[in-house]
Amino acid sequence: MIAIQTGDVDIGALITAAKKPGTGAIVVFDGVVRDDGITEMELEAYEEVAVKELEKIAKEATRQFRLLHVDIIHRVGNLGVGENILIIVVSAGHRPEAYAGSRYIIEEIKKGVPIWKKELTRDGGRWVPGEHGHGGGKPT
Amino acid sequence: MIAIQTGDVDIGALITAAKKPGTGAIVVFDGVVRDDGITEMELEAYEEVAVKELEKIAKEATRQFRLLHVDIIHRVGNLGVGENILIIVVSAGHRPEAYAGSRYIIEEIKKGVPIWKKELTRDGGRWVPGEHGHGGGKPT
Amino acid sequence: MTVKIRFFARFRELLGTDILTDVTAGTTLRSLITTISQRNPEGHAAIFDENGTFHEFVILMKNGKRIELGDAADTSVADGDEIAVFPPVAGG
Amino acid sequence: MTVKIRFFARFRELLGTDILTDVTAGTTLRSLITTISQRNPEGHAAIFDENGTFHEFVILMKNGKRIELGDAADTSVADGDEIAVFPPVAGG
Repeated sequence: MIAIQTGDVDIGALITAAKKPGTGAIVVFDGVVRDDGITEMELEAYEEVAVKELEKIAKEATRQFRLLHVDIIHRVGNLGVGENILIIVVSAGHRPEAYAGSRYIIEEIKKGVPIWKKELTRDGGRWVPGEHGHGGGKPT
Repeated sequence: MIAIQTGDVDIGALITAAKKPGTGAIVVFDGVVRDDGITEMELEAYEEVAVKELEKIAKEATRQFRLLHVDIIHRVGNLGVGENILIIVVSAGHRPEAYAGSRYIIEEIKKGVPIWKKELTRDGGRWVPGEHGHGGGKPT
Repeated sequence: MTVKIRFFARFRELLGTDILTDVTAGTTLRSLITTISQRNPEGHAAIFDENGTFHEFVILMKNGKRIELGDAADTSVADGDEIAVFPPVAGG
Repeated sequence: MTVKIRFFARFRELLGTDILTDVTAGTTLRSLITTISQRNPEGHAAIFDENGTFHEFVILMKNGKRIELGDAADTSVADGDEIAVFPPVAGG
């Protein structure tokens, strides 16, 4: 499942569904809203393009790390402290591929998927600067 | 929660409980019984020592990677294909620490915690050889 | 002919989004964005420097495909095109 | 005086586990394990080579603390001790 959505997901159910034949290791990454003195996080995506980019990343990760299953769910909208922002579930035969595949996916998302975050505070808000100078379809 | 037990756990609930103040990233490792032509996996532990070793590993991982929360649940007994063997949940402020801490814990478990696995097949069974020549309390 | 311009994040806050605008044949991506962004000086300044050159961090897409900033003056827009203009991404 | 010997995994299958045995003062870890393992030649062969030396992969513990194989002949056991003997670990 590759999705950009406002709602949360049941990670336990995703893990169960990720147990494809041959699975020996599952790695889940869950990015959550950190309480950096903020009241809320506002997330925005160029949805059609972002979904296509996530699909491309999932496909490339599957190929490179021989993954057996990939889920990427990125949430948008307003999220409170502690809420899930991004959930990545990957399964593989063995743990090195599962860890490496999971890490590859998050790094590629940070680099090139058109999603933005704004930290809302009592005094206003601040758009989180990207970790990479560029981005949007093409890693630089 | 550090435990060696026969029963399964609710990973979703563990993730929720792992969201300690300051958490920005949670990484879950779930090792499952792979369908390598086996009917079941039989797991055995030197329980008192294994729990102490797991506690030591969790403590060292927390220190080294500034983790905010660690769960390690290793199951024993007879497990079918696809069942969870080992669940590691770690939370950290940022993803590099979460991934590195999770990976550190699984590698240390493989090295030195007195737990053994036997693959049961229709023709009998085979004790899984350790990945490390030695082990049991002291990584070599 | 009509094109749609989508701004995101800070650019959206300053300039709005999903802006449908009529353009004449031969309009370039660069002139289109310049014109639209001039509706709000702060929006224009967010995207262009004082010489009217794109800030190097700005990202452009036409119909979901990346267009290099240097090509924007040579890229024409056509009826039904969707143009996206946004700052560096920060998902995850 | 009584000690408890715990074998694990393949050693357990061959020799049993949680074996309570009476020992005389001065009994060493090595002689204790040799004696107990001789109850089953296959069990003995799993732990010792043909010269009666521990296979290098064998792991010994006394009361939860690792004892190096080379020290087993100089380590005496005392009443209430728990001795563990096992093959390389394979958890995870």
